[in-house]
Amino acid sequence: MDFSFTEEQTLLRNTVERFVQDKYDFETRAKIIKSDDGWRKDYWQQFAELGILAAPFDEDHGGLGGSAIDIMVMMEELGKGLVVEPFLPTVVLGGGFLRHGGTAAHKAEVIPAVIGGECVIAPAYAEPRGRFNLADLETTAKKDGEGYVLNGHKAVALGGPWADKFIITARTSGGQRDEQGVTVFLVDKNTDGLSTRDYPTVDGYRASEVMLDNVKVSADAIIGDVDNGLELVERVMDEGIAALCAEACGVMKQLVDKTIAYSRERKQFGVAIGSFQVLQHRMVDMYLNYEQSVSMTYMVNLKLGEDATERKKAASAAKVQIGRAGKFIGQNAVQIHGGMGITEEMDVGHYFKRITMIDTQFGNVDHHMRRYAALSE
Amino acid sequence: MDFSFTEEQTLLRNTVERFVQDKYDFETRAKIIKSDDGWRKDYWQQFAELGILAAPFDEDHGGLGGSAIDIMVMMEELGKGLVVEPFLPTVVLGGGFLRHGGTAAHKAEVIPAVIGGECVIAPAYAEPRGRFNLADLETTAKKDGEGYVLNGHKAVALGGPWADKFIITARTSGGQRDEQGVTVFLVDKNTDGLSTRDYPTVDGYRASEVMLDNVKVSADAIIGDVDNGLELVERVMDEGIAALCAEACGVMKQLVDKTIAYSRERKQFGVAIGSFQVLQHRMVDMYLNYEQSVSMTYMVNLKLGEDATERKKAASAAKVQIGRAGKFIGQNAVQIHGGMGITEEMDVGHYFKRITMIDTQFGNVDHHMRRYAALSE
Amino acid sequence: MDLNFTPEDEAFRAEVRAFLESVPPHLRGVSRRELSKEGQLEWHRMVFKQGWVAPAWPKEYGGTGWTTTQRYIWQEENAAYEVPIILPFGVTMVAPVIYSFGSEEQKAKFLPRILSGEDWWCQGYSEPGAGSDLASVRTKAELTEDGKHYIVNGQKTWTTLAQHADWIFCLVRTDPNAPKRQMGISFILVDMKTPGIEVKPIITIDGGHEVNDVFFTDVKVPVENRIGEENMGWTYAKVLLSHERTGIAGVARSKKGIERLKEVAGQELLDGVPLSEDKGFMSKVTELEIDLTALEFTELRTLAAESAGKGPGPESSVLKIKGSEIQQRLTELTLEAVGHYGFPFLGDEQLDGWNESPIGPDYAIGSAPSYYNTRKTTIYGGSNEIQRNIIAKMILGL
Amino acid sequence: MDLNFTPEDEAFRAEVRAFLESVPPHLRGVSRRELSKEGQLEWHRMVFKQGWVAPAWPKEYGGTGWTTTQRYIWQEENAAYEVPIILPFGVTMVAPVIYSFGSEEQKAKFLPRILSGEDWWCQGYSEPGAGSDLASVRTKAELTEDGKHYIVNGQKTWTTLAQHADWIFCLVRTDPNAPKRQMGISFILVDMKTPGIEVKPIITIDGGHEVNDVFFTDVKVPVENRIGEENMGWTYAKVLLSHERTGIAGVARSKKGIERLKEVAGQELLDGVPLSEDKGFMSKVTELEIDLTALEFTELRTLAAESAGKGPGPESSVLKIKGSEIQQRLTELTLEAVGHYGFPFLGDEQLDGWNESPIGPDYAIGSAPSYYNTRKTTIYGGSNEIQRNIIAKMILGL
Repeated sequence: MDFSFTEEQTLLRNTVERFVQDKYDFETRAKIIKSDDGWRKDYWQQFAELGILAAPFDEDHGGLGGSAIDIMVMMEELGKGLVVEPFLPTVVLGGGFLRHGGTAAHKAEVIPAVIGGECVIAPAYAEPRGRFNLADLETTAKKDGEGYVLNGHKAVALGGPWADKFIITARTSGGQRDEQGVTVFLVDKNTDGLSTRDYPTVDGYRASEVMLDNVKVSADAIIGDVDNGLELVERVMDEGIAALCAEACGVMKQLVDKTIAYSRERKQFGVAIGSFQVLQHRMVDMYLNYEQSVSMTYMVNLKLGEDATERKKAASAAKVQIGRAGKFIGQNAVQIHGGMGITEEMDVGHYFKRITMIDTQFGNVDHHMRRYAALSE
Repeated sequence: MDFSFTEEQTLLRNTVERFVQDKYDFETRAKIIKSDDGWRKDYWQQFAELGILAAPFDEDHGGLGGSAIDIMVMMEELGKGLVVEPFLPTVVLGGGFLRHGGTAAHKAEVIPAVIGGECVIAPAYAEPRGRFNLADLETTAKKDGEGYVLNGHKAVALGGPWADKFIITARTSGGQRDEQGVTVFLVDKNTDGLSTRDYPTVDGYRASEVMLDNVKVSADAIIGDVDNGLELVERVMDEGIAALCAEACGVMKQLVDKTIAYSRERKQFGVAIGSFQVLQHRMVDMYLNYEQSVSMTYMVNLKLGEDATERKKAASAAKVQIGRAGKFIGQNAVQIHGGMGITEEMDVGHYFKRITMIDTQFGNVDHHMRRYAALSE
Repeated sequence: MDLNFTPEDEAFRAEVRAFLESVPPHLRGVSRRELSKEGQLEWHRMVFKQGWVAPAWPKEYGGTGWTTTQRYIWQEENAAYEVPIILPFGVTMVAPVIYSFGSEEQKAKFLPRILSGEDWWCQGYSEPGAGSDLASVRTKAELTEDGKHYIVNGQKTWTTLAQHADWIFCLVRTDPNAPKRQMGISFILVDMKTPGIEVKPIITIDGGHEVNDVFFTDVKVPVENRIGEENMGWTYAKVLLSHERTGIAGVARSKKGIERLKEVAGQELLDGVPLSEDKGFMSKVTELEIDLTALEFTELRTLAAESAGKGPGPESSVLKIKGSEIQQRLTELTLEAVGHYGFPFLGDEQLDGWNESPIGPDYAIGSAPSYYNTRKTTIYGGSNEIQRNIIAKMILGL
Repeated sequence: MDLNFTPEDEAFRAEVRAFLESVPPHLRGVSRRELSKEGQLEWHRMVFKQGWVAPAWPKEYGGTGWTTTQRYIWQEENAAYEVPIILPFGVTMVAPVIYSFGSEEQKAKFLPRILSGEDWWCQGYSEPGAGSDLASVRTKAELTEDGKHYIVNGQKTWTTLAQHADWIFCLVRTDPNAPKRQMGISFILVDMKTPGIEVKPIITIDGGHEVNDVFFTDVKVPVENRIGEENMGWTYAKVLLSHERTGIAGVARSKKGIERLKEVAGQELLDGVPLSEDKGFMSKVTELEIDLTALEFTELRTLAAESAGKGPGPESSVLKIKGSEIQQRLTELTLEAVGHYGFPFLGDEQLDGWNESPIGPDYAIGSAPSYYNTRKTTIYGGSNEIQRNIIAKMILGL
């Protein structure tokens, strides 16, 4: 057992940390999320130059061959800055699909484009009536000669407006919620019949509804095996959860630190509010929740390589911890900031908005409690 | 709407309150629960003389014709004294069965005996494998000529060691958990084939396991209708819940008051611990929990006369409130008392022990959450 | 003790319902954020015409003289019909101060216009950096040499709907040298059209504009607009703070909220089955419903004590704490219910002039902003921590 | 960063298991309350013979020199085999004070007897009315005129298993005029057979006798039994208080406890179906299990930091708080699981010489007393409120 970071990991952390400090202060971010585009494409290019986008990929494809722990340290720092550029959808999820299920051609063509910052990927796995069940698909992909025809409506694809390609889950066979019959497709955004409705999200990101109206794709678009895609989806989503937990740790760290700092400065009834024992103990509980979340984030990232049941249990347990801790920390950070906590002008409210939505992303506490319990039976 | 007490109710309250103050101080109770008998039969006789045992019965049978509110005020005061004498099993439950389901003969013979303090009744409705489901009965009553033969094992009949008569629920037809087929019997303790194992309970009462080995009873023993007893049992148990909630309010009132008083006296680091804001807010939350419990106790007692669904929902909602509040108040009363809270010598631990077991009695929070939800569908 | 309504009560309920049936659809089922100034005023005037704007006022000033039960029925039916609320700033906040401590001229001038809705009031209590510590008033009011006016300088903040207001009531410091902070404060009424007043919006994290900063620069206020004696303002303000418990807990509205939540849960699907059939989610709803039932009876007990002649007191803190916690939980569970469609944020575009179909189901719109917005309920009106301090001191004697 | 065990670790685990397999059944699966003095000593001597009594001690005094991972494995396997614990009073409480601050004579005299189990130690810290305020020591120790002895007078309380003890370590006040309460305290070791010592049982609400009052009346203690310098006892005591984090969280035991709880839930029936299939109940178990997993990794992180050379510090408060809360929740859920059979109370009769069959199922016996007893875990060793004060001050800098 070893809980220390390698030199390379510390270096990666510092790179991202410095970028956030230098180029992603609160005012800059406020401008970014209000801009028409909603992101800074030039920053994305800088990510590419800094090698951030290359971290998890094999050296064969131009990557750095990094581990889950490398992703973890970067996500934590991105979380601290509430960075909206689509590292999680593109590199972690998109990259995960390509790495675990992509054909040689995908790997040779798409991975270098991702690493170079020339290809943004948005996975579109959710559906309007599917909630958090990854197999609950109304979207269909019907065999059509050598290719497939996709029809359906994918919901809330984060990063969608900036995407060059979507990863789309669709049903190629079986009943609506069958485990068997799920297939994963990599589809260019400009494919005929694919349209999006783009919108901002409550936590400062952009997302899309993706409408598929007789979208024709060739068999080359398939990632992984036909009909057997669910395990791939679950694996990549668990990797996404592990990364999201790290982002959440970054967000929570800021909420805890900023609240402590605020409570030391802010005076009421003539004394700093941080001197009130009730608030002190509340902040201690915030800190405990944060520490327990860091522990679970290490845990899930260390267990991503274990067998599927262990990995799924680890991911669900970590997501439950993060969901509960995030709620407690977010709510109390706002409460202790008082009125200032709910103004758009102050940063703490934005961390609160993000930590709130992290609970929904990839399935909320209830969903993962159920998943964990089912896996324990 | 009216939330005031009648003069008679105030009088009843004062009677019980004075009895507890004068004759049921902590040392006296400690002796009672350690004694061989585990209760004071002479006190029971005094209850009879004070008219306490007569409260809910019709004037025709020598009662006072009191309402649920009358029982409520008395139970609250009995709770404040942690009185172990079997008012709830005998007068509320036993009395309830007799009043709502007894034959003319039961009413004419048994009710006056109860009122006179000559007859203690212990309802034996629970079973070892039935948990809180009142219809889940393995005990059988088989038709045998004009009478019935009872076989089975009834669990944890509170007040059993002191009982002259048991009220026993048994299955006369149907499957093990069918609603139909439950019949209620009033059985003398000294009936052939009935034996008990008596024991103390963790909260200072006495209870019995009741073994029925070919116990022959006549048809006169039946309370209510053959096979249709479940509604009667549910009604009486809901009345029991309403009374138990009032007892719980008495117990919680003591826990809250004693904790506040202790926190004012007890010094640590040179100041009264009641001056620490964290403990102040904890005690405020204890108080809020208590007030909400009083509200629910009024609610359920006022709704006992409504139709069955409303009554059941009221009883379950109140029991949930009391269970949750009791846990919070009990745990924190002990915590704030520190080491003193867990010594047998100090009263607060005994209130804690009782409030803990009140959650189990008549079904715990989970059970009543489920019952409430099922009734709301 | 009983829960029965008298035949008179039932007749009253029928009368209330008849009135509420006449409320036009565009005023029903809309949140305060969605309601325009005009809509708010239209509703106020309807209730005024009916004579029911101010149930708690003494009859001589336009109160209804209702019993506690009648007030309870009015609240309950209002929530059931999902009509707007009557804004509290005039009717329940400043009016009791005016009729309790104001001069005859002030009563005659202001009370009828509050009743009729002619004047829209806002509250000038909070100041930047003061939070729940209201006695730390720094906005200054200095008498002119002729003694006829105050010159007011300073800043108020968190002023709800100041952008629509005709008048603001303010705590101002008239004696900076008073030995205690609570002394030397006066209570004044200020016409929002007076030169030197500037209102600046504060945008909250739900994206809404409900609260404002209000700046005072050499604002000239006639001395006649002071309530009661100079430097005694804190005494009057305190009365206001514990006034009017009815409705503070929001029980009737939260009941309706739970109904709505159940409807949402009935439409969301979990593995193809309505979320309302999921025991895990519904047990949280049940828990909330039971909490709310307890609060309802706590409120009824409080109202009963009040109508038995016990004045408003620290019990209102109990209602405030539990009521706000329940409101927060309600929006939290609603956000949880809508799943992924908590994400889309369309600001005000979906409210006005948005011609396309919404993103996701109708009921999901604004669920995250509502949750964000409801955080304020445990902060404003004296944070819940302050309320617990009050209970510890005033009720528990700690 | 990885979770791998080295081949050496796996070999060590095999060795530990081989040893634990040899533990006789009467020592396994028994709670401390059920374990007799003889049983406790039998276990201690077994571990001593193996050389594993004191993993945390420096090797020169008899420590094992284990790595952090080995200590983790030892804890984990101990819990899995449900063997008793090594009582902490000698090995983890007084011994570090002796080897850190004691004289060579003291080390030579006491440490081997602690290791071998020849001396049973108890702790004389708490005093009546002091609670977690340990510096408020009132037990007096006055030097005799010849300077060879202290005469000790006073009372200690909550002294665990003092009824079996051979020695007690005490904080006593040697300078009543010291300017600060923490000064003027000395740390002394007292032979329990000295005349003037009286041990009186305290019965707790679970009906058990585990703690005691210890009275000192003119108890004569040789000056050689003082640790370090006179009046410096508080310094030594503080070190003891934050020492030895391994196991403070009780992770391995709580894991076993959750297994047991699941077994109970598998046997209890709800409407004829095992309680372990009830989603409502099991979601509480799942929640607890997830909490415990988080705590396990927090402990591992703390141990890793410790073995990287960071000394024991306020992080132990984190482990204490979460560990005790989880232990309480465990007994709470167990009591909930057993339903009606939480009621029967048979005191010690069911433990010794009770010949009849128990009331209710075996696993239900003592479930309420365990719940009652576990309340102490958030009170003793510095209440959880004190731990939160420590974190607020030492970690958060508030």
